[in-house]
Amino acid sequence: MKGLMKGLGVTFKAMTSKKVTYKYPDVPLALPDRFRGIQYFEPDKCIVCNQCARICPTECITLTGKPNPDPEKKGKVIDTFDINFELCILCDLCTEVCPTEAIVMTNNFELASYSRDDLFKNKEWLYENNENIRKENNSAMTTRGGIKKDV
Amino acid sequence: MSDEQEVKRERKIMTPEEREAKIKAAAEARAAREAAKAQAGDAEASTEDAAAEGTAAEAKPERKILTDEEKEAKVKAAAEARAARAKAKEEAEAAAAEAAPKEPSYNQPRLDRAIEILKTKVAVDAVEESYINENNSHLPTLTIKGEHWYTCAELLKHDEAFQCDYLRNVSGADHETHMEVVYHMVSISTQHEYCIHVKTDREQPSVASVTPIWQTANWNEREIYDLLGIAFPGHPDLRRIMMSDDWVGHPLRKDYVPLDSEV
Amino acid sequence: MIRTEELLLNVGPQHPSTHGVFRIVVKLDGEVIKEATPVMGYLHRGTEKLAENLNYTQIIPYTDRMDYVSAMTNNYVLVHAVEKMMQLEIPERAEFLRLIVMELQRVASHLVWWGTYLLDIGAMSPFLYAFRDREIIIDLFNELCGARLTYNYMRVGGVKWDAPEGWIDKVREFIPYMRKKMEEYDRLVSGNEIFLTRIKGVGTYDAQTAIDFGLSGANLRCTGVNWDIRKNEPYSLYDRFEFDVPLGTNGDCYDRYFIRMEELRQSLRILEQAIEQFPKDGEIMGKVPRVIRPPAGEIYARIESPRGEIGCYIVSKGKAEPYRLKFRRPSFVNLQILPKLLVGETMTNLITILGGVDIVVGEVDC
Amino acid sequence: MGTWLQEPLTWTNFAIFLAWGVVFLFIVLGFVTYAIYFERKVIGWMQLRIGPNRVGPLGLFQTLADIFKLLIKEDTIPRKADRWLFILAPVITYVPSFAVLVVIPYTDSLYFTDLNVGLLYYGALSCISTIGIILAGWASNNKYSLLGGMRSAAQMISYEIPLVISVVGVILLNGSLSLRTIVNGQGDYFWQWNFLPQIIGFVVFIIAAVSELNRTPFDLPEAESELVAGYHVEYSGFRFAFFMLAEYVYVFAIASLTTVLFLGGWHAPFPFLTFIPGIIWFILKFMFCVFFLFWLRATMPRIRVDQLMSFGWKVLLPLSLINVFVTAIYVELFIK
Repeated sequence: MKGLMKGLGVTFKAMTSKKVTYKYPDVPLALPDRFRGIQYFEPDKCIVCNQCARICPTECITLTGKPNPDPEKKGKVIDTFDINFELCILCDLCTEVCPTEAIVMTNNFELASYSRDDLFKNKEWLYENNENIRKENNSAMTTRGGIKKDV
Repeated sequence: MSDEQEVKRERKIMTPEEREAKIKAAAEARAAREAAKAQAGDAEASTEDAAAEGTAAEAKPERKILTDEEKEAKVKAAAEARAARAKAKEEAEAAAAEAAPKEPSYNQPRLDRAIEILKTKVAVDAVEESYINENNSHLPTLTIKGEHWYTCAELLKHDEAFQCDYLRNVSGADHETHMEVVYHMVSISTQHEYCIHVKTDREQPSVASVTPIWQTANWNEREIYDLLGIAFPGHPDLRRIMMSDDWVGHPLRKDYVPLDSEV
Repeated sequence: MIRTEELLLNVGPQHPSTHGVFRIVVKLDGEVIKEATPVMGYLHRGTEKLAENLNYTQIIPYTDRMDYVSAMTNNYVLVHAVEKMMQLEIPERAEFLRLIVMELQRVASHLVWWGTYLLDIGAMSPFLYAFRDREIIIDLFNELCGARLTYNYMRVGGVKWDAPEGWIDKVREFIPYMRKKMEEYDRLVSGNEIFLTRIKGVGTYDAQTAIDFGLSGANLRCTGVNWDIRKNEPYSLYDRFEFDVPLGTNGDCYDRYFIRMEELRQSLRILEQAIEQFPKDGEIMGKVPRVIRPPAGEIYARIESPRGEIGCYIVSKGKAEPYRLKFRRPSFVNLQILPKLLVGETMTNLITILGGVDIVVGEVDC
Repeated sequence: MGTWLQEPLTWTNFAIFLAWGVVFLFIVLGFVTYAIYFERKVIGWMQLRIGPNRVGPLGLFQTLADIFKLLIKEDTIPRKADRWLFILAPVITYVPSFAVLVVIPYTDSLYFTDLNVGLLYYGALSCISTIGIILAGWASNNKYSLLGGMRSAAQMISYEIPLVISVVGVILLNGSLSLRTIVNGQGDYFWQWNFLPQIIGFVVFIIAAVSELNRTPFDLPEAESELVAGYHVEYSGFRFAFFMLAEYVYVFAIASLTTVLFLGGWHAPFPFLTFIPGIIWFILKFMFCVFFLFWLRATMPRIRVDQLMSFGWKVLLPLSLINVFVTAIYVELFIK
C-alpha cells in the first residue's frame, strides 16, 4: 500500500512540473550544428571524383561528369548528380570522403511527400537546399592520408 | 593463473626491443615508399601538381585526357611505385622477423594438451589441424574431423580439462572449397576459451548437431541451415528460421543468385 | 459432455507488446500456455549477406540498424573486431570517447527497456518519464555525431567526431540529474506492490539452464553467474574503472528488473570516473591505412552490450570486404529460452517474461 | 419532481418526462465528452505532456472531433461474426449504464426517482452490462475478444459481490436502501459522513468499483498490452463509441454513487458552509472521485488475472463480510 501511495505522489507532483513536449510543427526544432540532414551540393566545387558514390553503403548516389567547358581548365565538371532519398540513410559517409566539400550536410530533414518520385533529388534541388548548412565539416577523417580539407 | 594474468594484459603488446625493431622497419619502409613516390611524381610532374597520393591518384584519371605516352609513363611509374612499396614491405617484415624470433604463444601448452586429450580419448585422427589465433587474444583454434565432432563436443563440455559449458557462438562459412561451422566456447569457471572448426564438403554439407549438448546451438544451427544449407543431423527441429519456409536456396552461399536483381 | 479445446493464438507479428514484428504462436488451454513457438524473420534484412559486398567503413551504418536501441555498442563491436585483427593502436582520447558513449548508450537502452517493460505491464507514465530522460542522452549524441538513433560514430582506428565544446560538461551534469531521477523511478515503480507481485517468481530458471542456453547480460546474471565481459575480458578501458556487477539469486523477472536498475547506476558510476579521467587533448583517430584491409584470418570479438554478449565473427581473406561476417546477437540467443519459460504460464505472464528478456527485434532478425 | 411521478400519466406529463430524459441524456453526453477531454489532459500533465491542444481553443473540441470521426467511420462487421449478437452487444452494454442513473439524487430536490430499493436497483442493472461485454467478446469471433470477454465475466462476478456487500454496512446504519434517505442520514460535519465510520466498507467499495469500471489497474478485459483491445477488438465506428460511452457513463454513475453513499452527497463539510448550494458540493465531491480514477490510471500497472481473482475472493470478500458483521454488532449494541 505504501508503494502505491508513493507512486501516486510522484504522478501528482508531475502535474505541475515542466512539460517536455516540443511544439514541433509550430516552432522549428533547434538542432545542433552537426545534425545530419539532407545534403547540400555545390556543383562548382565538385571534381567528379566519384568517391561519394563509391562509399555510399546504399548506392543511392548517381553522378556523371562531362569535360570542362572552359578549354583552359583541366578535369571534369559535374553533369548530373542525383540522390535517391528512398534509399539514403543520411549516414554522412559521402560528406566524409568528399575532398572538396562539394557535398555537405544541412540541418533540414523534412522530406515527407505524397509521391515516391519526389524523393529523387537532382543537382539543382540539392543546390537550392542551401539553408542551415553544417559549418563544422572537418571530422577525424581529415587526418587520414591524402585528403586535404582546407581547399 | 599465469594464463589469466596474461589474458588481462592483452592490450599491452610489445616489448621495447620489439617496438624499436618495428619502428626501424617502418621507417625504412617509409623511406622506400617516399622514394618510389618521388619517382612516380617525376613521371607525371608535367601534368599534375601531385597534391595527393593515393585517393587522388586513383580518382584522377577521369579528370583529363592523357596522351598515350603520358599514360604509358604513368602506368610504368605506378607499377614501379607498387613494386617499391611491396619490396619495402617485405623488407620491413623480414627485419621485424629477424629482430624478434617468434615466441610460442602462452596458450600453446593449453592447445597441445587439448590435442593430446582429444587424441587419446576420441581418436588419433580427431584433430585435423590446430593453431593459435594470436590476433584474437591467442585463441586456441582446432579443426576437428566431422565424424568425431559429436564425441569431441561431449568431451569439451564434460571433461575436467575443458569444462566448456558456455557456447558463445556458432557461425557457418562457405569457403567455396568446403563448408565450415565454427564454434566459440568458453568455460565459465576457468575462463578458458576454444575455437573449434568443423569442415564439411560442399555438395552434401552435414555436421552433427550439438543441440543436445548445448541448447545455445539450437537456433544458431537453424540459422546456419537456413542461410548456408548445412544440415545438422540430430537437431530436434531443423527448419528455416529467418527466411520463409518456401524459400529456395541458401542466401549466404557464395554461389547464391538473388532472385530479385535489384537487391 | 463438456469438452475443452486448445486455442491456437498468434501473438504478433503486430502486437503492442512484441516490440516490433515478432510472432509467438501459443497453444492456450484457457489462459494457460501449453506450447509456445516463436516465429521470427519478419525484420531479416540480410545484414550479413550485404556486408560481404561492402567495405568495413560501409558496414558501420548497417550495424546501427541491428540493435537500434543501442547502436553505439554495435558500432564498437565491429570496429573492435577489425582493430584487433589489424593490431591497431587507438588514441586514448578516442577510446575514452567511445567508452563514454557506450555507457551513455547503456543508460539510454536500459531506460527504453524500463519504460516499455512498464508499458507492457500496464503502467503508462513510466514510459514517458524514461523517454524524457533518454531524450537528454539522445540530444547529447545528436550534438556529438549529428544523429539521434543511428549514429555511425565509430571508425576503425578511432571515432569520427571529437567532443564539441562543453559536451563533456553536459555529460557531467547529466550524471547527478539521472541519479535524482532514478530515485523518482524507484518511488514510482520499484516499490509498487502490484508491480512487484507481477514480476516476483515469474519466468524462473537456474544458473545451469542459463549457461546451457547461452544467455548473457542481465538474463544470465539474474541467476547469480558472475559474468560480465567488461570485467571478465576487459576491452576498451573498462579495466581502469571501478564498478560492480549486480547479481541476482532467483533468476526471475524480479531479479532481472533490479539488476538492470542497478546496472544503470553502475553505468553512471563508470561515466563519472571516465569524465574525470578524460584526457584534455589528443588525437581521436589512430594511424590507419587508407583502405582497411585486415590480414587474412579470422576473429571473434565480443563486448557487453546492454542486452548481453554481442559478438562479431569475421573471416577475412585480406580484402577490403569481409569474406564472412557474422554477428552474435544477444537478443537472438537470449530469446531461445522463451519457449521453455512460457510453458504453464498465463497469457499475462507471456508479456511479462518476453519483456523481461529484453529483446530488440532488429537484432533478433538482423 | 417526485410529485409528477404520483400523478396519472397524461400526454403532458409524458412530454415532460421525455423532455427531462432528453435533457439529462445531453448532460450525460456532455459529461462524457469532457470527462474524456479531462482524462487526457490530466494524464497528459502527469506524464509531462500537455495533452490534446490542437482542435479548438486548448483542444476543447478534441473529443467532439473524435466523436464525429467515429460517426462517419465505416461500420464493419466481420464476416464470420455472429451478426445479431454483434449488433446487440453495444446496446446491451449501454442501456443499463444509462438506466442506473435514475436513482441517483443530486440534491435534496433534484432527483428522478426515489426508489425504496435504489441501491439494489443499481447493483442489479449494472450487472447486465457485463452480459453485453461477454456477448461482444463471443460474437466478434476473435480469440483476443473471447479472452477479454471471459476475463470480464470472471472479474465482474467476483467483484460485484464485494461491491454489494461493502455497502451493506451503510444500509445497516441508515436502515434504508433509498439513496436519498442514505444521504440525509449522514451528518452535517464531514466526519459524520459514512466514509469514516465505514472505512473498511469504503476502501472495499472503491477497489471493487474501479474493478467494475474496468479501469486501470483492473482493465484486464481490454488489457491493451496483452489482448490488444480485449472484447472490442473488432468494433469500429459508432459501435465502438457505444462501449466507450458506456464506460464513461459508468464513471459518472460510480462517482455519483460514491459521493452519495460515503461522501455525504450534497452536504457541506461544515454547517457554516451551507450557504453554498448543495449541488456545488455534490459536483465538487463528484469531480474529486472522477479525478481520482484518472489519477489511478496514470500511476498503476495492471494486475494479473489470477492475482485479481484471489484478491477479490480472498481479501475483499472476507473484508466486506467482516465489515457487515462489525457494523451489525455496533448497530445492535449502540443504536437500537
